[in-house]
Amino acid sequence: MPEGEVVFARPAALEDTPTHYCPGCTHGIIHRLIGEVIDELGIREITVGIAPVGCAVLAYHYFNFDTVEAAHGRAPAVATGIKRVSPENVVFTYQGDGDLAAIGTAEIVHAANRGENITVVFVNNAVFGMTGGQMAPTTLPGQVTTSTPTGRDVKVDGYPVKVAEILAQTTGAAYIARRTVTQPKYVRSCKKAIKTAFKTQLAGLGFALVEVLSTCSTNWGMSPMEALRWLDENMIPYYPLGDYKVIDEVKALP
Amino acid sequence: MPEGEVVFARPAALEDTPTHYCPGCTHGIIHRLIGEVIDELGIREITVGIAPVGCAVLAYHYFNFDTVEAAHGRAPAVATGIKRVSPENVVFTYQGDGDLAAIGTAEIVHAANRGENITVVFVNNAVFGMTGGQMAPTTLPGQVTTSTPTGRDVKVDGYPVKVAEILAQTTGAAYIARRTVTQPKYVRSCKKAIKTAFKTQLAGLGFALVEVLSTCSTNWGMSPMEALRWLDENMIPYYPLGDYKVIDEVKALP
Amino acid sequence: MPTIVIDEDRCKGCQLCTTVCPKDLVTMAENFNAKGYHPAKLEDPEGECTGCTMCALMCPDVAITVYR
Amino acid sequence: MPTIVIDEDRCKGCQLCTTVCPKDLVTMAENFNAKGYHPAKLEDPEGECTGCTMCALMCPDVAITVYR
Amino acid sequence: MAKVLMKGNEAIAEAAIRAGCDGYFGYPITPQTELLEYMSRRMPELGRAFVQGESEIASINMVLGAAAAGKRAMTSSSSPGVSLKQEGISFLAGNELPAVIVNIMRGGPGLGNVQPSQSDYFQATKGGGHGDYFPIVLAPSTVQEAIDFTILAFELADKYRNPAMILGDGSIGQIMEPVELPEVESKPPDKPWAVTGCKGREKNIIRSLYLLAGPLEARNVILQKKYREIEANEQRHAEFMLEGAEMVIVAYGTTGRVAQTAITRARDEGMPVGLFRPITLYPYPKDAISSLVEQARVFLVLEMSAGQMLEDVELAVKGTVPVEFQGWLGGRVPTPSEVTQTIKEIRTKYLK
Amino acid sequence: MAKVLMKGNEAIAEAAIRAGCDGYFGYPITPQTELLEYMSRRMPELGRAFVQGESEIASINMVLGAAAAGKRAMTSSSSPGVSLKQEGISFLAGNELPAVIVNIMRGGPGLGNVQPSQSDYFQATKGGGHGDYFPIVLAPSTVQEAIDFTILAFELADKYRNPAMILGDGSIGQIMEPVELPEVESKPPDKPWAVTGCKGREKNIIRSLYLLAGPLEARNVILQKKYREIEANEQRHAEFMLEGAEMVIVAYGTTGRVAQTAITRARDEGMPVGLFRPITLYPYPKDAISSLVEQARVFLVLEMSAGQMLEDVELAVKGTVPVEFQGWLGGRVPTPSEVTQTIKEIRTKYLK
Amino acid sequence: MFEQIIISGFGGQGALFAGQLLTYAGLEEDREVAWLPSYGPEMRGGTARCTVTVSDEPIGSPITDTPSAVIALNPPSLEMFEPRVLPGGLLIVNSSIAKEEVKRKDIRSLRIPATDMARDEFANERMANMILLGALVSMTRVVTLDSVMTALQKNLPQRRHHLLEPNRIALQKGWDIAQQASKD
Amino acid sequence: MFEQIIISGFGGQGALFAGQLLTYAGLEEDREVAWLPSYGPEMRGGTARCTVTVSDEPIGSPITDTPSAVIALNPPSLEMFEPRVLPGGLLIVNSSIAKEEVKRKDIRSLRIPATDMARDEFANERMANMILLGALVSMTRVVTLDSVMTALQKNLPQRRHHLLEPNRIALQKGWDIAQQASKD
Ligand SMILES: Cc1ncc(C[n+]2csc(CCOP(=O)(O)OP(=O)(O)O)c2C)c(N)n1
Ligand SMILES: Cc1ncc(C[n+]2csc(CCOP(=O)(O)OP(=O)(O)O)c2C)c(N)n1
Ligand code: SF4
Ligand code: SF4
Ligand code: SF4
Ligand code: SF4
Ligand code: SF4
Ligand code: SF4
Ligand SMILES: [Mg+2]
Ligand SMILES: [Mg+2]
Repeated sequence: MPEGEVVFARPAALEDTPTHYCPGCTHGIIHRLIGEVIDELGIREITVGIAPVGCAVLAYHYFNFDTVEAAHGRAPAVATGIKRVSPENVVFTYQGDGDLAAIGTAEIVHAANRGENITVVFVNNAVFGMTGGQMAPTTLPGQVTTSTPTGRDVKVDGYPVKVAEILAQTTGAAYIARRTVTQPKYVRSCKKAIKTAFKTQLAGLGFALVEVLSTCSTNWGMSPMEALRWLDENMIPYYPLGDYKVIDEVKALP
Repeated sequence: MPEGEVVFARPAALEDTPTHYCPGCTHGIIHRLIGEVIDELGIREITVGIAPVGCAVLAYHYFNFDTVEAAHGRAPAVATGIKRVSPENVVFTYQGDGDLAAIGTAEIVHAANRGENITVVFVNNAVFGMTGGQMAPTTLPGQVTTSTPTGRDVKVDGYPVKVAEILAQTTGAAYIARRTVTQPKYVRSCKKAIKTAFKTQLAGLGFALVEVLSTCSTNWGMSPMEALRWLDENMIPYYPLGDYKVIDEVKALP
Repeated sequence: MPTIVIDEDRCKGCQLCTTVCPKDLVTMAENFNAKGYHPAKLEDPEGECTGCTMCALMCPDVAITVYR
Repeated sequence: MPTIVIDEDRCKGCQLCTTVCPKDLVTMAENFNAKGYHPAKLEDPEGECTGCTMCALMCPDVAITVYR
Repeated sequence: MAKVLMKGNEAIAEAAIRAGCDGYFGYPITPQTELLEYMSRRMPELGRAFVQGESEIASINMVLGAAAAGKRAMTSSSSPGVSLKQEGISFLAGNELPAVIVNIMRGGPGLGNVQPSQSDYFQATKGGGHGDYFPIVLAPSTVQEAIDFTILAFELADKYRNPAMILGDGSIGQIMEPVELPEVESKPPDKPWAVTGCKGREKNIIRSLYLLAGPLEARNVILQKKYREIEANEQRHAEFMLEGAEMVIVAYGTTGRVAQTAITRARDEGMPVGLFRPITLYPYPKDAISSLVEQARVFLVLEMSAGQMLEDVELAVKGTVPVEFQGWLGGRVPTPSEVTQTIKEIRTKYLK
Repeated sequence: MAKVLMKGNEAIAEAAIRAGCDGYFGYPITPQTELLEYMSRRMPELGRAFVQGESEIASINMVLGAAAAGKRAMTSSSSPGVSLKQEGISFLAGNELPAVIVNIMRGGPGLGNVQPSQSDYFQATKGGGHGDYFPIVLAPSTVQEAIDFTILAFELADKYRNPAMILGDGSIGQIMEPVELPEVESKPPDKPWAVTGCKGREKNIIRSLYLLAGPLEARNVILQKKYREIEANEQRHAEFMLEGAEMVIVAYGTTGRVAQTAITRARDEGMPVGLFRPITLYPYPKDAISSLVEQARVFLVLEMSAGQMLEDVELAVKGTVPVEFQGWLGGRVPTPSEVTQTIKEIRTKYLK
Repeated sequence: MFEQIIISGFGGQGALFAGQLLTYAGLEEDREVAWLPSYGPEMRGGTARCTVTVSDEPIGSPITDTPSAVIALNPPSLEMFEPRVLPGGLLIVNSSIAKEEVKRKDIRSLRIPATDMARDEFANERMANMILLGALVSMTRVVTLDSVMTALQKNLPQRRHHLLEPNRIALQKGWDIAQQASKD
Repeated sequence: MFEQIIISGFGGQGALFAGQLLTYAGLEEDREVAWLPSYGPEMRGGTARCTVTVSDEPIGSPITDTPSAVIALNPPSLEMFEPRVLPGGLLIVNSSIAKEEVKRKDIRSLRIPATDMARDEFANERMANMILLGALVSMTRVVTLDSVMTALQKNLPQRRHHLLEPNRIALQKGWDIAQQASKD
């Protein structure tokens, strides 16, 4: 082992278990950021995570704290149930774009609208990863997927859903932001946003969501490096990074 | 029978059947407007209506054209199924706020987002009328209902959902407007909006929705006249009347 | 001469037609109709009705026919 | 002296760590690891690594530990 | 204690509160809505959780969350709404989470009507959701039983870590009857498996996913063992005038009480007829029915359905004695006279 | 015609297309997704409707719309997704709308896994939704049957104005086998009840709401009459080596084909065993089973479940002959050797 | 005894309260009782209705198609329930609003202009239900008037206690009218 | 005959295609065949795997826990399937990547550095699957090499026909190596 101080290592909130994710899948980075934030806030022992149905379905193997697996799309309802009977716990959901923006549309809209005091990490990779790369609500116009073999035709298949923009319209939302993890600077900014989203809950300020643009090199049919670039060049223009709603109390958070 | 020309009478698209609605329920006015618009556009024989689950569940008795009754909240999906296999038909849904904005959230958001070429008449009376006056997603802050006995507490029960505003965010929507029918001038304007919404479909321009603020004197615990006034004074400020999205092609409609 | 006809048995006595008449010609009858409601009635001895349709526009039960 | 340690058997050979190193110290090895991937490796004969954590930030598999 | 008049729906709500229900999550639907309305008033007063979910699906998944957190949780609905909860109920069973679900049945299929019905028996007892599981199902026939069984449902759910269902018909929900409200002693057991934050222990995971066939098989073996245990321990039924009965009427819920009136009249006329009224629909009280085969010369199954529980009776009777059936469809509640009429016909056919 | 290799899921899709499916509406779920993917490619090419719904619930209700419009419509999913469709299926049945639903079953309950399973039998055949209704249920055991039964499902659905279901397991969906693709002759019947615009006729209404008990009862009487007719006309099964079989194995789908291998081996060893393979699970081929009671000294039911079809066999056999059961849980597919082993044990127990 | 009584009118006419009062009165007499309101879509159009069962044996179905007695507070109720009353049963009609004559001859009936009387004598149209209930109790003897009075005392919400006396008088009034009519 | 063969590797190594080819070859010979891919979460981590059944009787279960032969294209596949091969069965390992020795003594096994050979001899690592398949066919005789060649001809997509010849050579190469090994 080298000398010197360890300045970067696995956070305690993350198990030392290899993930089942494909090489280069940025789900892994996002998991790590959550782990780091939970460590830094010292809330590992009071946190309850909700794993989605999607590639992150096994997240409970990787997170080192209590976890519940929700049915596809229902994580916000499960989180609501927990938080309402156990407000002393920190409750967050981790959801993909199929999970959150297709089948789970009603649940996320109403959790936001109720101002449910939970945190949502929303991983937008523009496809249904787990089931093999079908069109997601967030698939880009023209994007080829296994269920849009000639590319998403917005006139027939609908338009990519802008989750952050729509949820920012709900009165109950306290903090809504969009980030990505394709470059170190983005990773840092994403972590900060996730931290703010957890702090929002800790301060009892209501619903917080961070949409994270993520890659799926396997289903995009690219190398992991190409996938990063494709995301930067194609997804960010359509899904601009930034803060979509930050209520004053969140701005004032230390 | 008096002499002179009949300048106002039951439209042919409306059956000569007494409705089951409570005295003064503005569902009746909205039904009539739809009938008038369908008559004026001459589309009675190609129209298929979708009745919701809600007080308007029996709408198929009153409309004089083909109708399907949908499960609670699913009218937009049923309409999608019909329109996709029979694009030559004019397809519209008639839905209450419980139906459309609670259980049917996912269906309406995605129908709008797909730019489904259908018309939606959305009757917002700020309660679940049919089941006896429980809180709807659109219930106003502080409003007493049978499931918010001390008034809707936005911190616990969530905020009133602004459907027109949220759906206007979807790219697929062509025409989104909010109207009411509490005064003759509003009735006229509402009819115009409904007509525009049908014309939008006839021109193949995509999803059109008119939100109509409506009364429920029975469940609001008021006389019909008081209900009209309560709506004007309380609902309109929260749900401003107006056009929320009108794409250029709709503006250009004759 | 413009006037309106109220289908008394269709009327549910909701009064929505009454306040909108610019000439104040529509009021509620004392009697009950077959359904047990006090129906609306036109009182227009002077023939003031202009057939403006205001009252009919507000009727949820399409109980009013307007002639002009 | 700042450096990094790559857990070779944890590495999935995705290359995400390679392009972000300001000193270009991380490359892919020729050999296969136990999983059958070419793992990433640090080539830092001059001790240029600043421990800036850029590489580690990008690693989806937390295969990189940084020392400073 | 003095009796008070209470509506079935409200009585169930009050009973749940007394059983220590920590969270109620529901969505309005006739003829069940008063239960939700009662909860909306009382739960916040007691500092407990009440949420009117955006749908039945959201509600059952909120229940799942609250149950996972180790709390006593409940939802209620009626037929179409309960169909929507089937995925969630399967998840509760797969996750081994205790929770109480109330179905105040109405006429079906489809939108049907809001009149009393018993046509969700199959759905409730055979598992309307996917996979091999059974909710415990209790069928009250009076408002008093609705109270008692609601409390029992919470206890059994906790005991077996399994969802439990109150299966009532619209009449049970809407009727107002004199009842006594008990003080409840039972405390929920410790729930070391609950997700409450991992302070001072290993992390807990609540899940039903087992990727490989082997582990999921193992999991199912555990579940099946539990179901055999429930079947061995928890069969419950009530009897009425069974002594010397050569004709055994099998009926539950409101149909059971209608039958009771008819049987009283029939006995007055000297007909040897009695009532077997299942209380648990799962586990079905098949052992008791099987043993009645000695005495009964004919079984008559009565249901407000086209014949669903009928199959369970036939499975228990195994062809040894004829099983006759009369059903009422579409939300129609039988009258005692109709039942009396049938009793006479069956007697003519078999007991002469 | 030359045989081609086709995957079960894709074969069902192609068969539906040949049967004149006008609209497909679905949502991805393993192990069924290739069906949707195939449709996403082919339907638009043919100018027909393909929509990837936002959920299983939206999809089944889109099917309801397309069926109401008089078109042949279809959806497909797997266990948890099919649980979500139960309300919609009840509505289809209540509305008397023809449509085809495919369930490629996976391990349950809850999220379970994506391995082949048969544990949604109860849900499919007894009505997982609310109210008294039955979908017609067909169980293919090979890819060829998946093709043939899909076509049949469209025809039966139209004939009876009732939803029809293909109930396959993950293995049927995923396996690639040689098949022949038939040209389909059948045309959908006239549908004067469909909502197509009321030009030149009275308006049509598609609904399942009948507010009063009387009319809903009348409606249900019609439905029940139809179900009796289906039960009389449409029971289907296949037989294998039943001649002289004293042990009758009852198994469907993939379990049926595994049993077939085992039976061939057992017969080689001189054991008098044969296979009764139900093709329609509703209507259950109970008449044929009942008549086997003459010949069989024991029945052996095999399922990839804890014992669901078992009840239908017991109901048909009525206690006259012993009924044994072996089940595989959690997505485990039996091997022929396991079945052979069981055959031997049962023989020792009953046929010596 | 096994009586099933339907009380039906518009919302606001007090049909449900009258029914509950009858139910509580039955409870006072230690009988088996059940009260079942109309619910669901039936309620649209401003209808309010309930079925009260009072019996000596445990109550089977609390629902009936053939009530032994009916109070029809408005025209639709008269129209709906006249044909359904058990032969030999009782039909009491609020003739202020429901103007049609009772056509059936195989039942007992009584028409009382209860809304008019309530307006004239109590300056409160809402007292009509009590007048009609008093008459029903008199003509059926399903419970004693005393039990109804006791039930009223116990169950009238505190904030309505100023109405106790008028209610009592109205009940008595109905009773007397029915007594009188039976003598005619 | 009843053979169940698993071919397993990373995505991109051509496990699924090799399996399909074997299946088509079986079809050429009019045998009962079935091909079952791995699917679902199994596929994450870049795994690709299929089970091929070739049989003389109708195929019962197309799934197996105990294959009669396995081609392991990468280390995880070797680790997963070595214990599962039927006693007396066959295990073929791509030793370029999967470096571990085969430990079992009750099965036949063959290690071929197929990725290296493919890179060196065809300048195309993706040819490794064909080498290994050739060896498998040689050692099991589940189908003839001719049938595989015919199936290749018929089923290689048009746009890949330039790869027909190299594929053939690779298959032959594998066959030869196995022949040689069996002589050793
Ligand atoms: C009710 C139900 N429907 C469908 C599925 C199948 N399914 C599993 S994951 C998934 C989509 C996953 O996509 P996403 O949420 O975007 O997550 P990702 O895998 O891309 O991270 C689907 C449709 C399921 N398990 N349950
Ligand atoms: C699945 C399902 N859930 C609930 C219900 C009960 N239900 C009927 S109408 C209704 C709400 C109606 O409210 P809204 O849509 O606002 O219509 P309104 O009656 O106010 O016009 C509900 C919850 C149902 N029929 N089906
Ligand atoms: S399929 Fe896509 S989202 Fe899933 S693990 Fe692989 S790269 Fe990540
Ligand atoms: S309950 Fe309300 S919405 Fe329904 S008919 Fe009456 S007034 Fe109209
Ligand atoms: S038509 Fe106009 S003027 Fe005539 S009665 Fe009506 S509102 Fe009055
Ligand atoms: S608006 Fe119509 S229903 Fe209302 S009082 Fe006037 S005429 Fe009668
Ligand atoms: S820590 Fe920084 S300098 Fe060192 S190897 Fe990593 S990226 Fe390069
Ligand atoms: S980012 Fe991590 S997993 Fe990827 S190559 Fe570098 S060390 Fe390996
Ligand atoms: Mg995704
Ligand atoms: Mg409403």
